[in-house]
Formats: sequence, C-alpha cells, structure tokens
Amino acid sequence: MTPQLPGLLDAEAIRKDFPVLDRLVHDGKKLVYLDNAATSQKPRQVLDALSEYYERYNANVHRGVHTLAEEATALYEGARDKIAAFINAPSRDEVIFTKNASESLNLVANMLGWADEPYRVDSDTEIVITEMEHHSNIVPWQLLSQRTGAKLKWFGLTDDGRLDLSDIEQVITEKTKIVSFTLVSNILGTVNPVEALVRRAQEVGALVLIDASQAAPHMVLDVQALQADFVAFTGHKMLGPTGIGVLWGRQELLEDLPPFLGGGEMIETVSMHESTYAPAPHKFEAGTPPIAQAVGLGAAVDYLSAIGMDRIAAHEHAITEYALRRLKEVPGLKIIGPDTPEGRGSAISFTLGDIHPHDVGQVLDEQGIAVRVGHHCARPVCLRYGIPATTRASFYLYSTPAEVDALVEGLEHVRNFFG
Amino acid sequence: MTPQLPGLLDAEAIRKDFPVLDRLVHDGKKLVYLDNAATSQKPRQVLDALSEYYERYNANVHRGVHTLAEEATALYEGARDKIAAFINAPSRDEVIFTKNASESLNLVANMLGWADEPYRVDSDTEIVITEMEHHSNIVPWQLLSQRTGAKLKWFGLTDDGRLDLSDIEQVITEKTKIVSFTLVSNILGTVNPVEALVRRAQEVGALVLIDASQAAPHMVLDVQALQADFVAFTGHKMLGPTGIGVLWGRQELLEDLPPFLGGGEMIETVSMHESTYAPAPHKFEAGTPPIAQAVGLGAAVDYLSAIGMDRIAAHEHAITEYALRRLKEVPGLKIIGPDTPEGRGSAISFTLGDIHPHDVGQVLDEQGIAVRVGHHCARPVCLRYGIPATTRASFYLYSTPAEVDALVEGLEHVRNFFG
Amino acid sequence: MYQEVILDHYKNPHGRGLRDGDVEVHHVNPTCGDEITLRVKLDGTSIQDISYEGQGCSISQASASVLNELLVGRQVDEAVKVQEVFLELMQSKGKLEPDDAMEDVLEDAVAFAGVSKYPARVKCALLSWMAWKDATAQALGDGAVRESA
Amino acid sequence: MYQEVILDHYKNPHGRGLRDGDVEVHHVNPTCGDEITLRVKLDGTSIQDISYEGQGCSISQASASVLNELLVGRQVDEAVKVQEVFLELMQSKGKLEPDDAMEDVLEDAVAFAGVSKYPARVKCALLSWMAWKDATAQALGDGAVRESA
Ligand SMILES: Cc1ncc(COP(=O)(O)O)c(C=O)c1O
Ligand SMILES: Cc1ncc(COP(=O)(O)O)c(C=O)c1O
Repeated sequence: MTPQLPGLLDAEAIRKDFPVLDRLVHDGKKLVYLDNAATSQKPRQVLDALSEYYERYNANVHRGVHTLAEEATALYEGARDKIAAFINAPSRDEVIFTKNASESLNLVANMLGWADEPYRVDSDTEIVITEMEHHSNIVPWQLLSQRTGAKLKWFGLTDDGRLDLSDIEQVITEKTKIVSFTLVSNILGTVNPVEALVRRAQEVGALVLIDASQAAPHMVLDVQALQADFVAFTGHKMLGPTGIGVLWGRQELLEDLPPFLGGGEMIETVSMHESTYAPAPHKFEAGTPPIAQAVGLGAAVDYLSAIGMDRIAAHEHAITEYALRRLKEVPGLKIIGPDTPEGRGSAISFTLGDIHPHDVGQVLDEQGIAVRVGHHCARPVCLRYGIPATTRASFYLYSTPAEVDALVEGLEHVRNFFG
Repeated sequence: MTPQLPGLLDAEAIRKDFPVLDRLVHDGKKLVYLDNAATSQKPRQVLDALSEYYERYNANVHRGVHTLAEEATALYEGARDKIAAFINAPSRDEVIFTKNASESLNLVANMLGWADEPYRVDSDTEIVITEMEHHSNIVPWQLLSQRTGAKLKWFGLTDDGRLDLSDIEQVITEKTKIVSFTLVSNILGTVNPVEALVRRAQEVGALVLIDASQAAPHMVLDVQALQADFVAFTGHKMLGPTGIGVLWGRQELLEDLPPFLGGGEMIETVSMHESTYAPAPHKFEAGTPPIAQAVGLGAAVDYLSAIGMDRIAAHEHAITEYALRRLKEVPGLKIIGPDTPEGRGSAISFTLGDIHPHDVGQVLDEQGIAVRVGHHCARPVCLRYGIPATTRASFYLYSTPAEVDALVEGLEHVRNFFG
Repeated sequence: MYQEVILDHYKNPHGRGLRDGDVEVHHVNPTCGDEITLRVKLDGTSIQDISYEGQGCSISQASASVLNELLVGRQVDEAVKVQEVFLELMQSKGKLEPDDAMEDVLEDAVAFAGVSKYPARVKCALLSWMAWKDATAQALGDGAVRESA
Repeated sequence: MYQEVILDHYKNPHGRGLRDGDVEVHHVNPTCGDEITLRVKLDGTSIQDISYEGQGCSISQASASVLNELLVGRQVDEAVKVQEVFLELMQSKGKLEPDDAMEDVLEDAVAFAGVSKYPARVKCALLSWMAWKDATAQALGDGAVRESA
C-alpha cells in the first residue's frame, strides 16, 4: 500500500479539476503524467476562463471605446494585476507579457545589446551564466556574445549536481554586465543559491536575471525577496495556456532600456520620421498581445493561490522525498543531480544501467507512464556528466505517491524487458 | 427592408457558430460587431479545438516519446500542414509560427540586420516601406535603420487613398535591400498593387516582405502567386486564437538567414562553447511554441476553407459595396480611402463632420454598435490627410446588410446627438 | 456618460479662444490625438483668465469649458484644490459617488463622474486640467503647484 | 514496437566491434545523442565486412546488427536496393504493411515496421544505414550510391 506522507495535498480532489488526467492510453492504461517539468496540465478553471473570454468578451485591447474592447482590456490588464500580486512585484507596470520564457530571456539579452551605458553589453564586457542552464538561457547569450564581442563565462557544476561557486570572484568580475541563472534546474532539480550570486553581482554592479521557469509553478516566488533585476518565467508550466510568458523587471531599468520588438501598442506616437515609445510594460509588448492567454494565466495563478504556493511546495517536497527513496531501490538506477530532497525541486533525472533513456521512456509509455527522455534542453549537463541523455520524472500538485509506485514498478518492467 | 445582395453568404447560419455574436450590451442591445479589422470573433469549432487539445492531448512538443507528446506534436505539426496548404506554400517547412504578425515582421527585420551578404542591411543600403503601413510595419524598420544606419524610404499616398508609385524608380533603387508593404491597408482598406512593387524589387534584387494581416482573413492568399520572399499575418484576425502569427519565407532564404531568438527547440546541438541550429522552421521557433494556438489556427483555416475564401471575398465585396453606398447617404460623412468597392477590402474609415471619432464611437457603442476609432495604428495616414483620427467599420464573413443599416441609423443618431 | 451638462459645454464652450496670458502651454494626448493650447493670466495669485483653443472630442472640449468656468476668478491655491478633487473623481473608475461636499467644489464638473468608468476617455477629460496645472506652475515659476500633484 | 527480433539483435548484436576497413565514418543523431562509428571493407563491389561500434538505444543498436547480417557478403548494388526498401518502410509512418516481397528483401529488418509509427525513433533506426551509405559512397569514391538516395 502507498503510504500517507506528511504535507500531502488532497490530490484526488485536485485531480478532478484536470480533465486530461482521466485519459487512458495504449488500450486502456491509466495515464500517469510525470512530465510536468516539460509542461503542466490545465485545470477546468483555466479552460473555462479561456472559453468565457472568447465567447463573451473577445476584442482587441487598448484604445477601443466599445464595450467588448473595454471589457477585454480590463480582463487583460486585470491578469497583469494578478501576476504582479502573485510574484509580489512592487508595481504592476513591471510585469511584461511575452510568448514564453524563452522570449523573456531573449528580450533581456537584446535590451542589453542595444542599451546605452551603463547597461550596454559590448566587447569590453562579460556575461555570466551557468553550465546547468536551459538552452533558452544559453543560446541568447551566445548570440549576444557573437554579435557584440562580449565574453561569455559560466559556473561549472560539482559532481553532486550543484553550482561550483568556488571561483565566484574570478567568474563574476568588474567587467560583468549581467549574471543570468536558473533558480531551479529543469534537468538536475537543483535549487540554486540566489543570495550568494546576487550579492557578488551587486558588488561589481552587474545586473541579475533569474530564470524562474521551474520555480514559479512550484514555490512562493517573491521578486523583491530575490533582489534580482529581472525574473523570467513561462505560463504553460504553471497551469496556464501555451503562448504566454512573463518578464518582470525593475521599473527604472524598464524605463532606461530600449525596446526590442517594434509595432502597434508599444508606441506613444509615430510619424514616418520618428517614433516615441509608450512607458513600460507596453513599450515591450509590440502587437496584439496574447490576450486570452493572459486571462488564462490569471485564472491559473488564482487556482494556485487558492491552494497556496507554500502548500504546493510542501506536497511536492513530500512526493520528491518519497520518489528519491523508492527510486534508490531500483537496481542500477543512478540519480543525476542532488539525491536528497534538500535544496532541490521535484524534477528527478536518472540513468538505468546501460539501458538507453529512449528505451526506458518508450517501455514506460507502453504502461501509461509519461516521462521525458533526452537532454531536456540542457545538453551541457549531459556532457558534464558524460551521459548521452537521462530519463526524467517530474511531479506537480496533482502527483500522488501511487504514481511514484507506478513509476518504480514500470522501471522494474523495463529492467526485465531489456535484462 | 434590407436588400438581398448578390454574392452574400448565408450569414445567419454562419452566425450560429459564433457564440459572442449573441451578446447583448448596454442593457439588452444586440451586439453589432464591426471591429473585425482589429480582431475577428471565433467560431465554436475553433474553441472546441482548443478545449479538446487541452483536455485530451496537452504535452510539450518534439522529442517526447510518450503518447501525449507524440499526439501533441502531430497536432502542432499538422496545423503547420494546414497553414501551408491554406497559403499554397511550396513546402510546409517554410511556415514559421510566431506570436503575432508584429513578431513576424520584426523577425524579418532582425534577420536582415544580422545577416551576411548579400542580404545584410547596413549603412550603405536602403529599406522601403509605405506611408500606409501599420505601426508594426514601420517601427521595426525605424529601429533597424537607427541600429544599422540604413536609410528608410517610403511611398507616399494619393489623395484618394492609394499608393503613389509615380516615383517608384527613385524610391526602390539598387541600394534597396528590402521592400515591405501591406497587401491591404487596415485603415484605408486599399488593396495594393503587388505586381508592380515586386517587379521593381526584383529588378534591383531587393527582397519583398508582404504584410498580409488584413488579406489572409479575407481573400485567397497564394504566396507563390504573390512572388514575394516573405509573407506575414496574424491568427486572431482570421478566426484563430490570440497569441499566434505566421511568417512564411522562401526556403533558401530561411536556410541562409541567421536565427533571431535563441533557445530550446531551435537548436541542433548545444555546448557551452557553441551551438548549431535546427533547419527551418524550427530555427526560428525558440522555446515552447504556441501549441494550442497553432491547433486553433488550424481549425480556423479549416473553417474558412470549408466555406471557401473566394466566397468569403465575394460576401465582403457585396457588403462593402452596400456599406459604401449607404454611408454616402449620411450628411457630412467623408470616406478616408477609396470610396468605391474596387481594389479595396472591407475596412471603411470615415469622418463625420467635425464630430470627433471618439464621440462617434461612444455613441454608437451605446446602441450596441462596435466600431474602432483613433489612428488604427497607422498614424502617418492621419497626418497625411490632416485628420486627428477616423471612425472605422470593418466587416467579415458573418456581417450582414442589416448591420450596415444599423450603423447608418446609429450615425444618424450621433449626428442628432451632437448636432 | 454624455450628461446634458457636458453636451451644453461642448456646444457652447465658455471662454474658448486664445487671449492675452502670462504663459502658454501645448498639451497632446498621443493615444487619441486630442490637443490643447492653453494660456493662463495671473494677477499675483489670483487667476485672471484661462484662455484656450484645441481640437478633440466632446469630453475634452467640455472639460476645458468647465475648467474655465470653475477656476477663473479664484485664488491659485483654491483652484489647485478643485483640480485635485476633479483628478480624484476621474481616477475613481466609476466607483466614487459624488457627495454634496464634492458637488459644492466641482459644480458642473461632477457631470464627468460617468466618464471615469471609461479608461480611454479619462485622459480626454483631464487634458485641459493637466495643461492648466503645468501652465500655472510655470507662471508662478516655482514647484508649489507641481508638488501637490 | 519492441519485436522479439529487435530485442534479440539488441542483446546479441551481429558483427559488433571495429575491424579492418577501407573507410570509417562517424554519425551522430544530434537530437538524442545516438552515435555510431562504422567501417566498410569492400572487395571490388562486394561487401566483405561492415564493422561498427556505438552507443544508443535498442533500436539503433539492433538496426546496426540487422544491417550487418543483411548486407555483408552482398554486391553493393544489391545492398543499395535493400537500403532503399528499408528507408521506404521507415518513412511510411506505420501505414505500410510489409508484403511477402518486402519480407523477402528485408528479412529480420521487417521487424522495424512498427518503429515507423514513432517519428522520434525513426532516426534511431536509420542511423547505421545512413552511416553505411555514406561510408560506401566514400569507399567507391564516386557519387553512384549517393545518387540513388
Ligand atoms: C496591416 C496590419 N499589419 C500588422 C498588424 C499587426 O498584427 P498583430 O497586432 O496581430 O501583431 C495589423 C493588426 O493589428 C494590421 O492590420
Ligand atoms: C529552466 C527553464 N528555462 C526556460 C525554459 C523555456 O521555457 P519556454 O519553452 O516556455 O520558453 C524552460 C522550459 O522549457 C525551463 O525549464
């Protein structure tokens, strides 16, 4: 029997809100969805908010004087208020809607590339990231580095899956303009030491961008407590729709930094000869925004907040602890990343003897168990640990200990199959 | 009684598919939605496709080996096939999903800014647009011009709202690298002479980008017939969801041109030292794409195609002809843009004596009639004609002659009110 | 939102036209193109005249007329208080029901209460008031009026 | 998709290990990290040996084993035909039901028919075959094999 763990939410009640969790796959197998780090499922409340928006209020936002346009604008801007409250932003005007976390990260890289002093990234300056970043927090900086001549540096990893900060003074220096790192690793699960990184960045006057894509869905996110300059995350991993991301940035930076995409909505006034730009956040939102998706994300944070991010974190902590314990019982299984529940999130990567992750994933799928296999858009981590890929199980508020048990049983089956 | 016009669709039947059209506003007034150039309403078929996606298939796309990931990928890539067929693209790999038309346009501007020869836009080269562009096809080029030193030139307008091509040889020259113009003006309604512009661009070896945001929803769009190099449009104006746009580009250009946003999905292989990029279209789709929105847009083009774009165009032509005739009966009303139905789309801008468009729009709204007022993100057109703003009524496949009548009556009321 | 009072001011504006003044300002609402040119003439701290010319919607036109009617002849500090109450009303998003005290201060300007429900129009109503505040601050040559914003 | 035949080849691969050859190639599937190093040894146009080493999933490993079993000892032009039929099967998205004629050509390789339903895995199955084609073309020093791709 599956144990009752302390701190668990009433996942059975929560699961009723998620239609897809009733899906049967492969001729009647119950879906065990353990791919939450890739994307989360959506509760009925979010789907209803989307439908209601399209069925009653749909119009383009801003500047309309008709009823629907005013209602749609109120809903869209109301979603901004909700997100601002959810991340404890000092001002709603610091919340920029993008299409995903990747755009948010690229937006900062591009703002800095086109900025004036003191923010400008150029060939005399340095950019700092880490070896455990998602490709979306690597490639934008590689591009910026190639295009400006700035030097790209990074923190390496320890054998147990944590940032190696032993050379922090050499990595972050007076030349550093920006330090960008993930709060929680999507492949290793590691929670990174924000304070140490922010302190050092502030010492040298560098800006800090935190990729909170794997944090916002799972824990209390307080942008003021983080003391970062920018925080990026993505809607689809936190019960929201696809097609929406968020960039939070400090107001004075958003005022000073140049726009990225040009177009409707982001302007103050346009003539053929020159244009002036609207104040943030609009300055960074060119074109018709993801209106319905913002409304959906607003409904998602309402849902999360009603349960409580601290309780969600406790639930996942309990599940993760249990999962780590059970997984260690599987012969030949090796955890890639921290193998204790402290200082880690709920994504667990592992290898299983020399059975290739593709085979692990496929055989699990035949039993209805959805995990992700591959390099999880963090290939440098695989290179670092000398493995071609991992299998990753990742949990969320609707995950249950019984699903952990199903995974462990499934892995036994994989072992027998290829044994 | 409202006349039966030749070419009309059975709009009453069509309207049943659009839940929002049953909305009552201002204590029971029937909604008369004439703001289609800003955004279209969505049929139940599109909303059902969205819900079904989230309720049964939702997963992150590409590289997953589990059932949902494979199904979601098939749906997302299937949507690409549908769009490719809808615009008669030679290859599905030429269809890039973006967040809106504005991103599509910015994407081209940025590709050219970072490109190698022969595409590179720099201080020795020129960019050509027109005075009737939407801000989203002006500001990206102003930014590119400021950032590269390239010269920005444009075609002016004739008094009757058409492009003045009399100086085409002076405007498009050997120095021109890119000619970007709208196929249909969102403010004037004008349909532009693609052939003349493309011919001259080809003569001098310049690339051509066509902004088809106001064309794709309303007429047959055949990218091969247009002979352009890039075509941009947006989902929300053509029955699709917000949060999705399209850029079509010729395959060899997409191969040669550099990426724009960096991140997951757009790479082939990543190390900390360097990355290589996936082939198009993925090269230009960084991060988790607008999966549900692509599926929704696929359902939208299915809906449009089932009716037939030629029949939709005929319907709108009939409505536009009728609307122009009726509007001319309103004393003091002046049409801004072509005032005959030939060579124009179904967006009609006008002024009404010296009653400010804001007042026109507000009083119409009180009668349930939704029009847009302002500069419609095409302020240079207002400057050109010396007016602060216009009122714009714009039609679509569900518009009826009775709605035109309601507009005309509404305008009478406006005149009395402020008379 | 189109109260009779607003329409009256729109059709028969008070004090419209540019006359002699100490300071002239030109304000624009970039999102809708409304414009106003406004001059203030002070006699010490007493408002002798507010003259203006502009183009825009009925709300912005009527609001300038009300402004003229309400503030000309007052002391600047009194006028600033009126402006503050008007600003409060306009920013209330339709949630503020003007009471008798407010009506005493704002007179005809309470008719704009309904406009505050329409975010797109609030700026129209405020255009002339912001222009006046700016011009007055310049005329006094100090930050006193600015500060109380 | 994991037919007995595939598992057998995975567990007991034919001809695995690198031996003497005329040409060596190294192919990688960047999306999943599967790798193969492969050598061909020709005697004129007859395939004397295909030796290989690599890492990857059961599909890519088993497919290399089947390749070795099927092609060693054949004439290159015959082998190319086998390769073309295998490619056709793998690109069929599960819609092609192998008939007797195809079974005659592909022997054990028909077991991969089920893999063609899984787009993510098709590249795994083709990795060794593409490497072989490349190596053979190099060994022959001409475009003959390439052309028939
Ligand atoms: C002609 C034209 N181009 C571009 C756009 C921009 O589209 P979006 O706002 O979806 O980016 C629009 C619509 O707003 C338009 O009418
Ligand atoms: C840590 C991290 N950063 C960034 C991203 C990119 O998010 P998106 O694909 O929504 O842009 C992801 C998810 O894929 C992630 O896990």
